[in-house]
Amino acid sequence: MARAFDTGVRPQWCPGCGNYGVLAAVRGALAELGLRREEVVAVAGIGCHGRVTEYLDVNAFHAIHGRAVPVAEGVKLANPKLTVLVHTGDGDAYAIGLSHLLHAARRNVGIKVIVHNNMVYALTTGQAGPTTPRGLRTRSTPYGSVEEPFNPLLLLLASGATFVARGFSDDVQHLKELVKRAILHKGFAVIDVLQPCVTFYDTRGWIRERAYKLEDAGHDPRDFRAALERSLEAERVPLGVLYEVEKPAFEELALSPEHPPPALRDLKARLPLDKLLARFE
Amino acid sequence: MARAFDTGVRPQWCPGCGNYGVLAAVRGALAELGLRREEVVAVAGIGCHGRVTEYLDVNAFHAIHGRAVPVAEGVKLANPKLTVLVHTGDGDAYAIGLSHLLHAARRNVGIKVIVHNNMVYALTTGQAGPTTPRGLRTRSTPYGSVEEPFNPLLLLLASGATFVARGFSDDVQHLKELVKRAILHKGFAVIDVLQPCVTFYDTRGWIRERAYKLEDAGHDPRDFRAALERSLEAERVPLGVLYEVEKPAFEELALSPEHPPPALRDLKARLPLDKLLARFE
Amino acid sequence: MSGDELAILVGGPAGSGVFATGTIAAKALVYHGYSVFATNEYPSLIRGGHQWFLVAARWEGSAMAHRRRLDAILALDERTVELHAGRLKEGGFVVCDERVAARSRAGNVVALPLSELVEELGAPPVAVNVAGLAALFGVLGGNLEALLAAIRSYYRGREKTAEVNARVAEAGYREGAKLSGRASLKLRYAPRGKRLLLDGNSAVALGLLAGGLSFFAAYPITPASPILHFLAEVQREAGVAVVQAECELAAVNMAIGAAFAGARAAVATSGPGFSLMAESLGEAAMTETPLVIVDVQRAGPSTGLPTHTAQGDLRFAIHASHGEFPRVVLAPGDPVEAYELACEALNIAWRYQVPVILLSDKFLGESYWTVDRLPDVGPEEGPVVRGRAPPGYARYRITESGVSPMALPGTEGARVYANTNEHDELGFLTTDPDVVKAMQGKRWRKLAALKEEAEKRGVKEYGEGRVALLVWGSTKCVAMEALRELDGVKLVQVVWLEPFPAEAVRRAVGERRLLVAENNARGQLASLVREHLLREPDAVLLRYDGRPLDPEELAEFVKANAG
Amino acid sequence: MSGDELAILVGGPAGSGVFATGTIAAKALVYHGYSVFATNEYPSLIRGGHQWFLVAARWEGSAMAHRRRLDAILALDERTVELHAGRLKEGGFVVCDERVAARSRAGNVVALPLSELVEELGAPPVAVNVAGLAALFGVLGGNLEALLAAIRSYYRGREKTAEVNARVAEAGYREGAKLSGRASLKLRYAPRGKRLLLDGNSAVALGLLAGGLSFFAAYPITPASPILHFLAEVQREAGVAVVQAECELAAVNMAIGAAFAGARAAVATSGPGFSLMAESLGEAAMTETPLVIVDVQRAGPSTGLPTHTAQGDLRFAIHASHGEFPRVVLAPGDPVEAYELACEALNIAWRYQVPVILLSDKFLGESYWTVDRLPDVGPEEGPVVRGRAPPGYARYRITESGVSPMALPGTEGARVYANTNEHDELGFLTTDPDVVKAMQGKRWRKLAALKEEAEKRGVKEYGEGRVALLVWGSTKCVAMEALRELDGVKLVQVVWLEPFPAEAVRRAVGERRLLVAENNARGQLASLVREHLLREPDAVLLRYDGRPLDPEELAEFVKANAG
Ligand SMILES: Cc1ncc(C[n+]2csc(CCOP(=O)(O)OP(=O)(O)O)c2C)c(N)n1
Ligand SMILES: Cc1ncc(C[n+]2csc(CCOP(=O)(O)OP(=O)(O)O)c2C)c(N)n1
Ligand code: SF4
Ligand code: SF4
Ligand SMILES: [Mg+2]
Ligand SMILES: [Mg+2]
Repeated sequence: MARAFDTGVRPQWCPGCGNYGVLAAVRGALAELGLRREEVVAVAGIGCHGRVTEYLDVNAFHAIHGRAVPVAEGVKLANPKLTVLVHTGDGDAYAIGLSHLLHAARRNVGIKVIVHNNMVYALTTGQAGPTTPRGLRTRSTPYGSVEEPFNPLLLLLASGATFVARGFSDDVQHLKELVKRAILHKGFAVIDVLQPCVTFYDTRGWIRERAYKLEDAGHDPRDFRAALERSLEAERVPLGVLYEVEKPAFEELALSPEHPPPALRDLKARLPLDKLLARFE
Repeated sequence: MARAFDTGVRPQWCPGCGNYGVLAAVRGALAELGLRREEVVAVAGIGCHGRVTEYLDVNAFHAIHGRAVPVAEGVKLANPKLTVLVHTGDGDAYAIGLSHLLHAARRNVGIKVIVHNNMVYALTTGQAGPTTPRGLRTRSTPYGSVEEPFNPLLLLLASGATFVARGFSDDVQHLKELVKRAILHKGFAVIDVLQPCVTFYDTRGWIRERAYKLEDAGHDPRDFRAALERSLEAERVPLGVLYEVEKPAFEELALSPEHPPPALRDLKARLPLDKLLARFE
Repeated sequence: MSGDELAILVGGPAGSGVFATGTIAAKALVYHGYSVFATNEYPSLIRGGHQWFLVAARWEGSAMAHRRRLDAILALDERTVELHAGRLKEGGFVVCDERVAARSRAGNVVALPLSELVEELGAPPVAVNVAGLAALFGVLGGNLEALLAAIRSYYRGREKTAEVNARVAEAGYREGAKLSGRASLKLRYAPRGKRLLLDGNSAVALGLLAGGLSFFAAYPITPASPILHFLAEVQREAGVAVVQAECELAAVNMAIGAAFAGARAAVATSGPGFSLMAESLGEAAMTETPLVIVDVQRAGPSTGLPTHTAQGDLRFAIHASHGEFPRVVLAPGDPVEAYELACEALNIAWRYQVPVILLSDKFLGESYWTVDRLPDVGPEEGPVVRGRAPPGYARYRITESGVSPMALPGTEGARVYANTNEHDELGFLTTDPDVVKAMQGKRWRKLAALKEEAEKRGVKEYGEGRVALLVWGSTKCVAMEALRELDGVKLVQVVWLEPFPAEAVRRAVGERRLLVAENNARGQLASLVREHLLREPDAVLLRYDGRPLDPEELAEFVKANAG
Repeated sequence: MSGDELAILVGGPAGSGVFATGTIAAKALVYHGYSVFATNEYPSLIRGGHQWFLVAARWEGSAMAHRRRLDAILALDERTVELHAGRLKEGGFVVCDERVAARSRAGNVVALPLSELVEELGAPPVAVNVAGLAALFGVLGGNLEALLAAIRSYYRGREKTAEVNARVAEAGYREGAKLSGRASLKLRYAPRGKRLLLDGNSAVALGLLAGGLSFFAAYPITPASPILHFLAEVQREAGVAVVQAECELAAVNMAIGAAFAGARAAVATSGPGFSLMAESLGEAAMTETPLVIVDVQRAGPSTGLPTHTAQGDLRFAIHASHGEFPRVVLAPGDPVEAYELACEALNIAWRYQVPVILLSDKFLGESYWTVDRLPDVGPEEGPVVRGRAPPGYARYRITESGVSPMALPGTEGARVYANTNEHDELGFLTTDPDVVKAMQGKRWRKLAALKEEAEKRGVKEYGEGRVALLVWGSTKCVAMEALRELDGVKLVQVVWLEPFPAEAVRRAVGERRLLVAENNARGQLASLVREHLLREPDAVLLRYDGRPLDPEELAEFVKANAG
């Protein structure tokens, strides 16, 4: 597994960065699911997280900031056979790209979104973001942030997402299992991964002290209200699948079953032009 | 009250349109609060709802589609003395402008957002939108919509909004009271107004059958979990204030108290340039 | 004037069926054997506000655009009489219900008991419009069967409505026929077989389908929404995935993702949506993902006049997005070109892996022309790799043409890596100045080939004369119509706007006086002439009040500036 | 060469303090009495990847840009030696730690026990950089006090760090001084009083403040974020509201709302963010809301090279947004102009109620220049109505100048109604063609006055000669530096790019040969020359690999094309 899904490019994250753990977990998950690199597409946003596409040896699209989700939706709708991962950050997904994320969740498009949530804008050298806690001093908030952060789990649950989980980059094994479950889930899945940025906002200790596993706590991920409760916990940090429900995926509903998916259409197939033109006669 | 806040322009909505009720409620609320047109700004999005600025006699900014909320945030931050209303639609607020709405809620900027939620894109002649129920046939969904709609109340509660209410354009008196409460609330307030579009999706009967008042049901708007519960009701339609909590408004926290607000600064006040330049010496 | 040429206007408030009536009139005239042009104007309102639909028909040759003068008006309210009666020719007349007539003061009004008649037949009050239209056809001595066929065609799938309206039409026609002496012209009738009455938006949609469109994403916007509506309607027959996105940023990024995965993808929007797509245009270009963006221009700036026409986005289309990259901007001038170029746009996008912008406008998109036959065009796949990739496959292989074979995700042996960061041949991020230059060079080499295509096919010439009239987009139709009144004028239409076919334009114009006419305020084509031909046009006619140029004003302009 | 001119490079991996060391070196040289220019290059990575900082100093005259050849290198790793040692002049040398030296093969290396020394002093290992810099100053015979002052200035507010570094510097300096024989030049020392070392980004921020900035919104983006950081830092002293928005669309719309309410508002971004603002640019224009957008250009297209420089957004800035409206595009060429024009941008925006785009770039924004004094500029309010409005006040009153007095919400007697729909004088929506034309006319009339200003102040001329070298933006500095090696060249800088001062450029260039140099691939200024002067430049030098032009290559280009 060590060398699986490795492009051979040496990762250039800071030593200790949580992104290493996320990368390892995803590689492990893909390997354990027996996926081949050809059948996987990773779409990444812009940020330290986005570098994943340089290292993870699957097909990849390094998109512009905030638009990884709609790009991934397009990929999935064009060819539903592909496993489509999104690597995005708290800035990428919860600030500039928030609307896309929530709409994809609502539609239940079968993409798997991994949010590298380091609670800070890292690549741009450390500004506050939508999950930065109140009071944190950053380059854009030298007097301490005065904004209330989002509760991304609650927001995602509220959006209609059919699979909502939280991972921690420190616990690679656990995160790997979450990624596997997300991939196996039909429809939209999102994992908010606590991914400490050791350079701009090191939350490792804080999280380690408070983290616990939902599996160990007897949480039933089919229970939406229980999931809401877990997402509201302030003192402890639940890890695991908060919520999972099976519903038809958007690609099943939106694509016509009589035709091959858009990416696999035969261009030589004749268009029924006469029929289409009848209405203009 | 009848002629208060009237520009004199005759509204051009379809006969029976819910927008008439919203307009009447807002006029009534402003009048009963004793506000003068000069101290109020209405910012509107693009849609049938957006026409409000033609009829409501207060200062107004008819913005581009989806951006009424940030424009309003700018107005409020520049001059917190102004009462700032946003008139937006389900497409304007929950589709193209969703991210702005939720971020404004999170920040608790003291703007009052009135969503004319007719569950359809009306001005563009009837397409499905983010609150259109599954199965509805529209010009963009001739085979019936296959998307799950948002639950906007749940989403707004999840965003951190400090005041979340629902109104119904049919019940002008009740809506008027909600608008008054929203204006009196410190910080961000949002009212999702059920505003039937009689031309493209007439929901009047459906809502009338199911609506009830939260005030009559013993609901405690200070109870966040109770608010979540109410937002999840599927069979009945709660009207009233779901949730209200007092927190400092963003404009109180973000603006420096030693200076007049941005819009009221005296341009002749001298900039401490020497002090600012010291760091470059 | 014996029925060889005519212009009819239907007017009334939004919601009174002006659009339906006008379309039926247009169809009926096609069935008579006329060449028909039809256009309309409506406010950005669902109810209220004045709305009109104009049908111009010609027995010989093609009806290409509207005319100022009218032969007949069907007035569904007094406002229509007020606003348009002044445009009637000698002998022209207004048809309307008695109640409308009672409140109007115009002369030459044919007042008929239309609402009474509708009531008697038990039809809904709105059917007054069809009653009036039928009466108008009666006065003009038209063919009732052709009119009924048009009604049935318009209400296809709604048989009940069709029959009610047919009954109303028969009654209305009888009423009108009693007064046929009033008309100074008589409709001709000699059907010419199957012909289409096609609007520019449908033509674009059909052209995209002909080009192999398999994925379409859009966000509703006037006047581009009809493309979405049409494609949504035919999605099953045509096998195209149609997604309504949450905004234009989502729509275009979905299309980019779909194209990356191998779908022939396009989006359609109007100015405000196109503005929102600016960043993603560069994303498509940098990742070399084939993409077609249709911009059905409307009058700006900003929200502007959402239901009115303009050609104001040309320079923006050429320069949109930060940084620099090759792109193609095409502008069809009529529905046949719209069909052809929409198909071609997809082919170019896939042949060169560049974004292609198709500039239409409200006037082209929502007007109708008689079309005998659509050209025989179809999809070319371009350099796509499926199945198994050659060893050492690199998505951004540096090639002489600048185009690199494009493997689709799923291709055995290929890691397809698209990157908006500057990248090397494999797609990996780079900042190495030599690699950057090589990649820029690779991308720019496509422009050379594109320029050649533009020079070859980017300019069309019509007629001959001492004066050259240069136009682009839908102004072509207005110019064709104006040309009937002009001698010694050569019409030159620029179809490829970027890369600009400077040599072809120079050749076409030669030493002639150069006149330019555009539907915008700054003279954007004129500015391209300056930039690329280093020549100042001799005169420029601009119109920017949301209305298309009139053939009449264009003819006057040409006459006044023929030198 | 006796210390009149020198160029030093500090290089190392990201995270090793290259930026700090370089800035200290630059400051120290200013304190010596030199005119200094400093610039840097870094990858879009927080750790890893090579990074360098170059300081060029000149005793007489001004250091305006980088030079290819170096006098000394401070190498914090082997990579630095590998990449840059080839650029050393005869007698130039590399200073580095013994461990680095042991792994390098370059000649002329001054290997010192820097890390040992740092360890002995109990300083953190990263302090090797300051030790090395001090050693370098020692070798060059610099003034230790000046160096220590620079260290203390850099670490102001962090006194502990400052003291540790000062101690390290003293020790390093002593080590270096022992080897002062190695250097073929000796630093001069004669302090010239208080001078600033100013980067373009700070200059823009200060200029905005000087222009009365009271509201600033931004979304972080390289290389524009420093403007946000600086304004956030000084928000309380300067009394400016600073908001980090959720994206650029939000930022620009907040600024528009704030300006509508009466705040002097601006946003700053780079290409990708500017692309996202395209639609809102038209919103500001249509509502006639004063707005300043700063675009600190970086190398595109798309994500491109986020930490590298380019002048690739010029045409985009001129044409961004659908539809047409007057706007102003200004491009400063150095920090003094950046300060002046940022202030002026706000004044123009408020004088004419138009959007103003200020085009900076990574090279200007993140390089440093010695500045003696900032020009005395300040805010002008423009036609703003406060307190009480005159009777019959109309926000969009049609005036001769096209500018209408702007009442702020809250003004007694005024209903201020801004509308992105086309509107009448009161702001109410209209589609009436006459009103539309009148409003377009009103807006365009502003352009006439703006054009006059552009012609008067939009072009700067330096030197005299048979050849004209035309540049815009930061290329000016490179050209000034190149000019030292050239005779008979007149430098012409276009500062106002839109409206384009065609007559002023024509006059400045006259009959001279016309050479154009730009930091982009398509020659965008050259295309403006074609469009507005109907003249083909005689030669164009373009660079588009993410690096600024070198003075040397520019000088060669001019010599080769002087004709
Ligand atoms: C349109 C646009 N705006 C801004 C940027 C600059 N930018 C790059 S990464 C980033 C934020 C990254 O934050 P996050 O998504 O949390 O990623 P992280 O670096 O923390 O992994 C920003 C603002 C950009 N590339 N594009
Ligand atoms: C950027 C942009 N995209 C699309 C449009 C077209 N448009 C105008 S109104 C509207 C939707 C309106 O829906 P909603 O907000 O629900 O308003 P309603 O008409 O129902 O009140 C759209 C898509 C636009 N004006 N701008
Ligand atoms: S800056 Fe933070 S997120 Fe980025 S690589 Fe370093 S530790 Fe990781
Ligand atoms: S279309 Fe619907 S929302 Fe618009 S005015 Fe008519 S009823 Fe109201
Ligand atoms: Mg982050
Ligand atoms: Mg709606």
